[in-house]
Amino acid sequence: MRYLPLTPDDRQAMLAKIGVTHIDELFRDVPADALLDAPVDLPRHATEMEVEAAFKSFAGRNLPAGEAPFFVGAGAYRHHVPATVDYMLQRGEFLTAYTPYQPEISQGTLQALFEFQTQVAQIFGMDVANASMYDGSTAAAEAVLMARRVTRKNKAIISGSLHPQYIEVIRCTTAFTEDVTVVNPPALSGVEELISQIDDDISCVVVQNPDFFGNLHDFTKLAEAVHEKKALLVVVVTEVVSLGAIKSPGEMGADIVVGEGQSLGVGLNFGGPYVGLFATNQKYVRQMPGRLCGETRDADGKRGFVLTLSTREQHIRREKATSNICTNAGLCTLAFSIHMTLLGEAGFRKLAALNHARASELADKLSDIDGVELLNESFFNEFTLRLSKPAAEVVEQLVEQGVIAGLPVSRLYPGNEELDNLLLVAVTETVSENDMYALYYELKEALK
Amino acid sequence: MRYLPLTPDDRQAMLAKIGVTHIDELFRDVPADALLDAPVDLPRHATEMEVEAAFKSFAGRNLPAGEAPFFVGAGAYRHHVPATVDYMLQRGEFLTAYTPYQPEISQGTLQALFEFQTQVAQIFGMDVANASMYDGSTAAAEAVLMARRVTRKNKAIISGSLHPQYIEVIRCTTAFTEDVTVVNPPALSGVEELISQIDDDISCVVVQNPDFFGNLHDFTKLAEAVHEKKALLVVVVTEVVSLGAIKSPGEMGADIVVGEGQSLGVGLNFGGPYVGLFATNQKYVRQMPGRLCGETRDADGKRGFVLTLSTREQHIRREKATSNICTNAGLCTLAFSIHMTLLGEAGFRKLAALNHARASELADKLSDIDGVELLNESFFNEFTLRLSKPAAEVVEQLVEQGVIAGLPVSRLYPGNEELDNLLLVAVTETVSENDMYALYYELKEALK
Amino acid sequence: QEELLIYEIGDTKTSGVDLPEVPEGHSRLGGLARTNEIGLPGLSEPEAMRHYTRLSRQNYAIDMGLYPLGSCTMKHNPRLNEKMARLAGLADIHPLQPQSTVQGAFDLIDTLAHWLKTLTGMPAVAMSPKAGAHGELCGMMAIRAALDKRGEERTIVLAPESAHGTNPATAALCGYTVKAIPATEDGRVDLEALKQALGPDVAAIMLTNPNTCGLFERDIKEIADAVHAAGAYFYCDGANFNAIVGKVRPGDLGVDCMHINLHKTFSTPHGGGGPGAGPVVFSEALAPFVPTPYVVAGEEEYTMVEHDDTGDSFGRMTAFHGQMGMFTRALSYMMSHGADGLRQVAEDSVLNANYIMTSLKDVMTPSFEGPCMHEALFDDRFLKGSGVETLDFAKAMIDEGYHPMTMYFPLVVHGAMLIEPTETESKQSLDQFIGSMRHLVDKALSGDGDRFTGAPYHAPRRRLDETTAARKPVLRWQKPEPAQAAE
Amino acid sequence: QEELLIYEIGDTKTSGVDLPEVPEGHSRLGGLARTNEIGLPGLSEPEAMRHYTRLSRQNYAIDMGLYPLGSCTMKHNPRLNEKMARLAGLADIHPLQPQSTVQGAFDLIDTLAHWLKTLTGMPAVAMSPKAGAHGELCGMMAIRAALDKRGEERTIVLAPESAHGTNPATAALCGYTVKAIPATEDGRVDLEALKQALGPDVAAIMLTNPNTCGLFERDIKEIADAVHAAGAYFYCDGANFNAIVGKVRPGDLGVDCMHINLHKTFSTPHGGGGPGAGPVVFSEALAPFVPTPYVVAGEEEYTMVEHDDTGDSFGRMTAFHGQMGMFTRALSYMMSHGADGLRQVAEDSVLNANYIMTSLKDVMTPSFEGPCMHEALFDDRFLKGSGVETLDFAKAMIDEGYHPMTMYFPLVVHGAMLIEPTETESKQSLDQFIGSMRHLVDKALSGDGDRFTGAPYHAPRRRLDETTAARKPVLRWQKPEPAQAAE
Repeated sequence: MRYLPLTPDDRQAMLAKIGVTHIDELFRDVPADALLDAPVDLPRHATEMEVEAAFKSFAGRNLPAGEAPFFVGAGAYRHHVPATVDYMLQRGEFLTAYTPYQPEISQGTLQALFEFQTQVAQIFGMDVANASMYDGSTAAAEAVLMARRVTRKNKAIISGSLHPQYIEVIRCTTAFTEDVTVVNPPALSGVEELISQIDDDISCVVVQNPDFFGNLHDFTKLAEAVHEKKALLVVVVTEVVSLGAIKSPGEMGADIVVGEGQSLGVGLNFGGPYVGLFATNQKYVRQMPGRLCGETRDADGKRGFVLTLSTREQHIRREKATSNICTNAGLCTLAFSIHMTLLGEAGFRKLAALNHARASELADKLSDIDGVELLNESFFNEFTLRLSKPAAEVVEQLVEQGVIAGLPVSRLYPGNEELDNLLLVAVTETVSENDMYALYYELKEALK
Repeated sequence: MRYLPLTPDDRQAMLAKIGVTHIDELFRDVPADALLDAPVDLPRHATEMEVEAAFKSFAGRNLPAGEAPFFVGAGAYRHHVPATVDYMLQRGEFLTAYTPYQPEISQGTLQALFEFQTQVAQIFGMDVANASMYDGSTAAAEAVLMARRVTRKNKAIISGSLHPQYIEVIRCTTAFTEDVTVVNPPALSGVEELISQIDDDISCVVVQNPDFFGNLHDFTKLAEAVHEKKALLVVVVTEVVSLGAIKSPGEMGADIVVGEGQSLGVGLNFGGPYVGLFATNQKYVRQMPGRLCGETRDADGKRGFVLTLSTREQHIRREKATSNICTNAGLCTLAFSIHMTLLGEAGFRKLAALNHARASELADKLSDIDGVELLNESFFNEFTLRLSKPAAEVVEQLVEQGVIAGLPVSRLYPGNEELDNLLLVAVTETVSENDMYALYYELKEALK
Repeated sequence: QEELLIYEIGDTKTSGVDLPEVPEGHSRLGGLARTNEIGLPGLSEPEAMRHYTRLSRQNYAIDMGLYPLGSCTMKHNPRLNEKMARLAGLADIHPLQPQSTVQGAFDLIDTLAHWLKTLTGMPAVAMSPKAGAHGELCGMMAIRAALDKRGEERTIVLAPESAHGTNPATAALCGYTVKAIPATEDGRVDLEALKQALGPDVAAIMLTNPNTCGLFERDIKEIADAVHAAGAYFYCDGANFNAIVGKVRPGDLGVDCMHINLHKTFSTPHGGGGPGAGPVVFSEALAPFVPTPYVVAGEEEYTMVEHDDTGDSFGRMTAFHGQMGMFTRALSYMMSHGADGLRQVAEDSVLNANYIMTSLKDVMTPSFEGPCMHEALFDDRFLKGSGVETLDFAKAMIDEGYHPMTMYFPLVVHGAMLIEPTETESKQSLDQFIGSMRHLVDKALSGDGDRFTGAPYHAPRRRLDETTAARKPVLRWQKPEPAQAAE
Repeated sequence: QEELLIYEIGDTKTSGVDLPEVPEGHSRLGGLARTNEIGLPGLSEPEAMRHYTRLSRQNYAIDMGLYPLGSCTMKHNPRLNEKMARLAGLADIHPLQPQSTVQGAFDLIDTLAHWLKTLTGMPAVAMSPKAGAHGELCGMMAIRAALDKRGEERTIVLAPESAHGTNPATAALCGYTVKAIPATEDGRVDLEALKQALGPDVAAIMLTNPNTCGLFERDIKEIADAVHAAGAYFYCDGANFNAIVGKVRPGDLGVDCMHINLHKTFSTPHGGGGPGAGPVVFSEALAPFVPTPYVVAGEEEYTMVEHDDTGDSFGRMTAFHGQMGMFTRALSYMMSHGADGLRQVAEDSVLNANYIMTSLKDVMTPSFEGPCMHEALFDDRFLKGSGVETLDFAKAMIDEGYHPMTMYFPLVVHGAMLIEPTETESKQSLDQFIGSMRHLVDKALSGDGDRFTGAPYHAPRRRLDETTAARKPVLRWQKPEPAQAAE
């Protein structure tokens, strides 16, 4: 076994030193009838070649997004990641390090986290960000829990234009506590009357920008109304690249901003691992969940970084902790931060502009097709089309032509007939002119 | 430009500091009419995405060996390389380091070279090895030049079973000096009368094991005859994995052993970069070409390693140097050495046994086909078949069926009709039962 | 040379990425264009390469040496797994692309599920939890859903004092109150005390086995029986599964659910704190309540069920399907070891820990008698009178070239030092470590106190002021005041 | 902790590779089975990972900091190039597989050839040379072949005193005797002396331009004309092409052939000493003599010509087709920069060198007047009386966090220090370097001699005893004598 350094001789010598003759004497506390006397019924160990063959077989039965005109978004976006990012992630010093609880020998991870926190706070227009959560959806649920802690109220109003799986996660996470979550129906038009729902009992309002259907919103007025009731405005961002083009939630008055950071550095990965972004304002820092890295000095007076404010966390505070979370998305924060550092503000803005321009171009083109109606007044890099046929059928039809046309909204809203003809189309910088033409042509054919 | 850190502002500030106003003032020594005033006629800079698209297009028009039943060897062999090897090669500390002329900050490269030299010497059964040459063929030419220096004689006898491209390289390298190279005709049978050709004028005899046609040889008697005439026996090994199974050239009395190390760690790479192995006995060390790493101590008495015996080399000795070489195959030596270290003697022997067993199995299977004759009495992992049709035609026919059947010997011996029907077939551990069956079936069909 | 922050190196105009020119077109941003400067610094690619390379070199990592962090299972991370995870057919697929185009991915998930179920002897598994603590939450939510379906309102969860902090935190998220069960002298759950604590208000017990003292709970089956008899469920914290994988199936012990940290037992990289993955295996009793989504193998193809029609599923824990990238790595690790190799993993991890325990027990003070499982627990009695604390001792290990062991956990012994070598350490490596530890004990007891209280001396940083960091938190870079900047 | 040798860690039984079982079968080894132990140590994968990771951390590298090695062009190595070189369709193809199955590879080689020809303004290129020195050999062999065809026996090659050592070594391999041409006061070839040296026995001149003093040969065209008038050829050593790429085409200067170090100008990684690649461009006069093999673009497909039918080719320099892996990386680099970016490369590399020269000329002693090209040459006059030698000064740079510059080359100035920053250094990085150098000069002149003569102090090793290493060479590990081993 290539990964197990002990030789049979080593094992004998070590057992002798310990003073036993057989390894099972060390398992003496296991009930005798529960100690297996043979390997379980699974294949024996495999060579590298065999493992590679197996995984090439798994991989070979999937269609990579990069090998087709590809337009699915809906909370996970295919962006180009510079080769430098992945090289750096693979360095053993980052890849195989533990959580930086021993700061003297973890400054690499810690300084990168400090930079990450600053970047996230800036992108969101907020004071501070944590060192990341599992992903955007769980971060959204944590935001609702945090709003309850801050406001000591337990009713959350959830926009109907929030990503439906995010809604499910919030519902699930708060199901067994005293929270009340009011979830609005999907707001296709981009207009949703939230202000009128705000009352003295609410802890927060949760909205998304760009919303699930791609519409853009200015939440400034909503924020004012929420604050009037001493509640918090939680803004969710599932496409962080949008913030290179549009006003930040912080500028609109958000109190908590959470997001999915997958777009930068991380890749698609069939849904995970991703990286949850979480930012808030200074006054709420001690109610924030998750890890935090802070600046300090060492015994020689040199600047250094440490994990801090851990009295909020489960390993110290146990059942009173701000969350049960005890990891972050460490390596994904690094991917995010390196990609962001390579882009810089200029590159980030250009990337966003490029996404928007491509999406605009495609939206115009597709709108020309008979049987296609663009629902969005505004959008960033994703928009919703109403087709003259059920979108799920059209998507399956286009798969046969090698085009992945987008997400039929019905997949996430089964049983809602009103939504059956809606197709959500995302366009990033990785989409070429040829890809767009392929979609245009095939969609036109399919709707004939 | 992502690779150029200077900003326009930086450039202005720096020009000012230097005291010029335009960059071309720094090019003032260039004849005015030779200084281009615009970029040359080539495309402008490209994004990562564009470069990736271009290379995917190049790559997409080739058939990777791993995607077909594949049986070409002839001096380059497809072996499986553990993932650890490539990870380590990519570490910036190895990848982006220079030649270790400053040993205090190059111990990583140097110790790895010292270990490499020892491994190569052991594999070949020789006293010492250098830190590598460009590849096996140039190493073979350097061996002939070295034999001339050692013996002060200039006539080399080259076996007709030496890889034909190696013969060409030796001929070319010695074309303009006073060397005489006697090249024998190809010895298909595996029997070649070399001893009778040895006279007092020869500097060396150059042979290969396993030879180009796959035959194995015991050179013990040849070595004795060569030594009697105060000449050197040079043994070439193009498949280093064979030495996990067969007696080393050192054990047979070789004076210089050179080889192609590509089989371990390096991969196919369409012919390069590869790694030339070069070993000899202690007494000839100062006539050896190429870099050498040696053990020593630092000012604190700690063991350390340095490049040594550089008085043999061109940067010191100029036209009297042992060679004009001033690089080695640095990173490829590391790949070779890591792969060898992972294998260890047990793994190396098992790998060799596996190659031999697979090749035996296939040789038996193919011999059953009407119109196929196995020429080899002995072989390691490669053998020669005489087909009932020209091999080049058969190979092209099998390409259509997705099988890369081996090398038609005629490709390297054009115009030698006697060889037109010969097919050289290599089998390594990467060849599966299915691959072998595919070749068997398609070859049988083609020869019907 | 100290490494500056990106904010001190780069500026907002520099970029290390080339992008195509942006075509003209009218904006659809609805008047929401971002106009103010964000302040994000860019670095050219060479600068970025140096910055992060230099930062990385300030980290300790498994690739550099022994990482004896008890409870964390810091084992070798094979690069084969990284290579597999980067195959385009696995890395470059979207969670919501048509199911017909990701059948291989579903097969992979289903295969991993089969391995996990077989190794644990449990009939069901939830794949989506994102990390160990998320898996705990998943398990406890299933328990709560099952009890709710039974119409029972139980309010208490039992957990031993030595439990991981995530256990009570998780129970609280499910609306439960945690009650501690005491331990016996020999570091195990007090069965009698447990039986007394059980009652109609108890929803579940949360138990780590092997426990956080590195010991196997001998009475595990009696505990399970008693819990079940009281109508409660048995949640097992699988953090220490590495000690028994392939040797003992939790399903045979009466466990109802258990999370599995793929980043511990199955070697997905820790990555400086994540991402992890925490699939949860379930007994028949809890299987109906698993969260969405899950893969179902049909006759001809796989289906990812994203909406539960039974009404029993307690819901969705995360968008999309879970940590696919970690699934790939874990399955690659598992297939590489096979049933035989995984069994050897458990044996060697236990052997290595006992070898350390035996080799140090004459100079350090093991907290409990008898063989340990895959980690060796010591307390600070051996330091008594030396003036050296557990923390100092651990920091001095840094100067010897090691990462410190886990300190002050579990809380049940004084000045705890929990050492887990894992099975991927060679005997040579263990002997060197033992030698270093014995050397340090010798120095501690011979009055060489400065070596400890000032440690580390040979690290990228000396000891850091964590108190000030927490009192006056500086959690992000701030642009220096203009006055300063002008200086 | 010092890192042991693999021979001191592993043993011949351990393996870090799993292989399938070997099927039974009769041996065809002709009685030559290897029976004696070879002595090759194996390491398990975790041990190997640590060994090489730790070794790597004892190296300096471009990724870690400025590498001011004159004449070596240590620039940033983009990882995009590494990624491209690993595409299966480029890395996993065999040099002798059917030509119909490698058309993309031929296209790549042909494309790279086009870029090289366009950038140099030369009509032909030989791709197969394996490194710079191999390229020199290629060029000189073509010259010899051309002269042989003309039936002329010329025996002398001219080269300036400042030439790289490879130049005379190469000339010798082609059967030529080297004669040195003196330099003028300002560091260039003495045109008058050259003209006098030219005659019917001169085969060629070998000239580096920009030359090894970092200067452009002003009289280059007159030199070329004189050489050609004498019936000889002009070989240009392209080692310093980085200074002029995209700005000056050697073909416009009268050059007959020039090698190009892909690992210098076009950024293929140095890899601790190789592999390099050294394609050679040729004038019309020499084009017929290029070595085999070469790619020919046909109407429908590419052909790799492996056997020359004209009889003019001087032969084959290497088995197979050259350094394909380096071609991929170099072309990826070139396409990334484009015609515009490559021009900027030359400008920035020259700008950076002159910035260093200007910023240090008041404290160090530049050897020549006027602007330099991409490297700044200093001599040791500024150290006069300080007791500090060039070597000491260079070693002290290690303690400042830098790789030393090139020392004692070129030989034409005393105690030479040749600094080449390359274009991939930022101004911030240069300023820091300049600051460190000024600081060192200050220390050297203020009598802080120990800092230099004992340097380096802060490196994995102190200064190593190279004399003993050469006198009693220990070039491999040897098994310790049994007596010692038994101790």
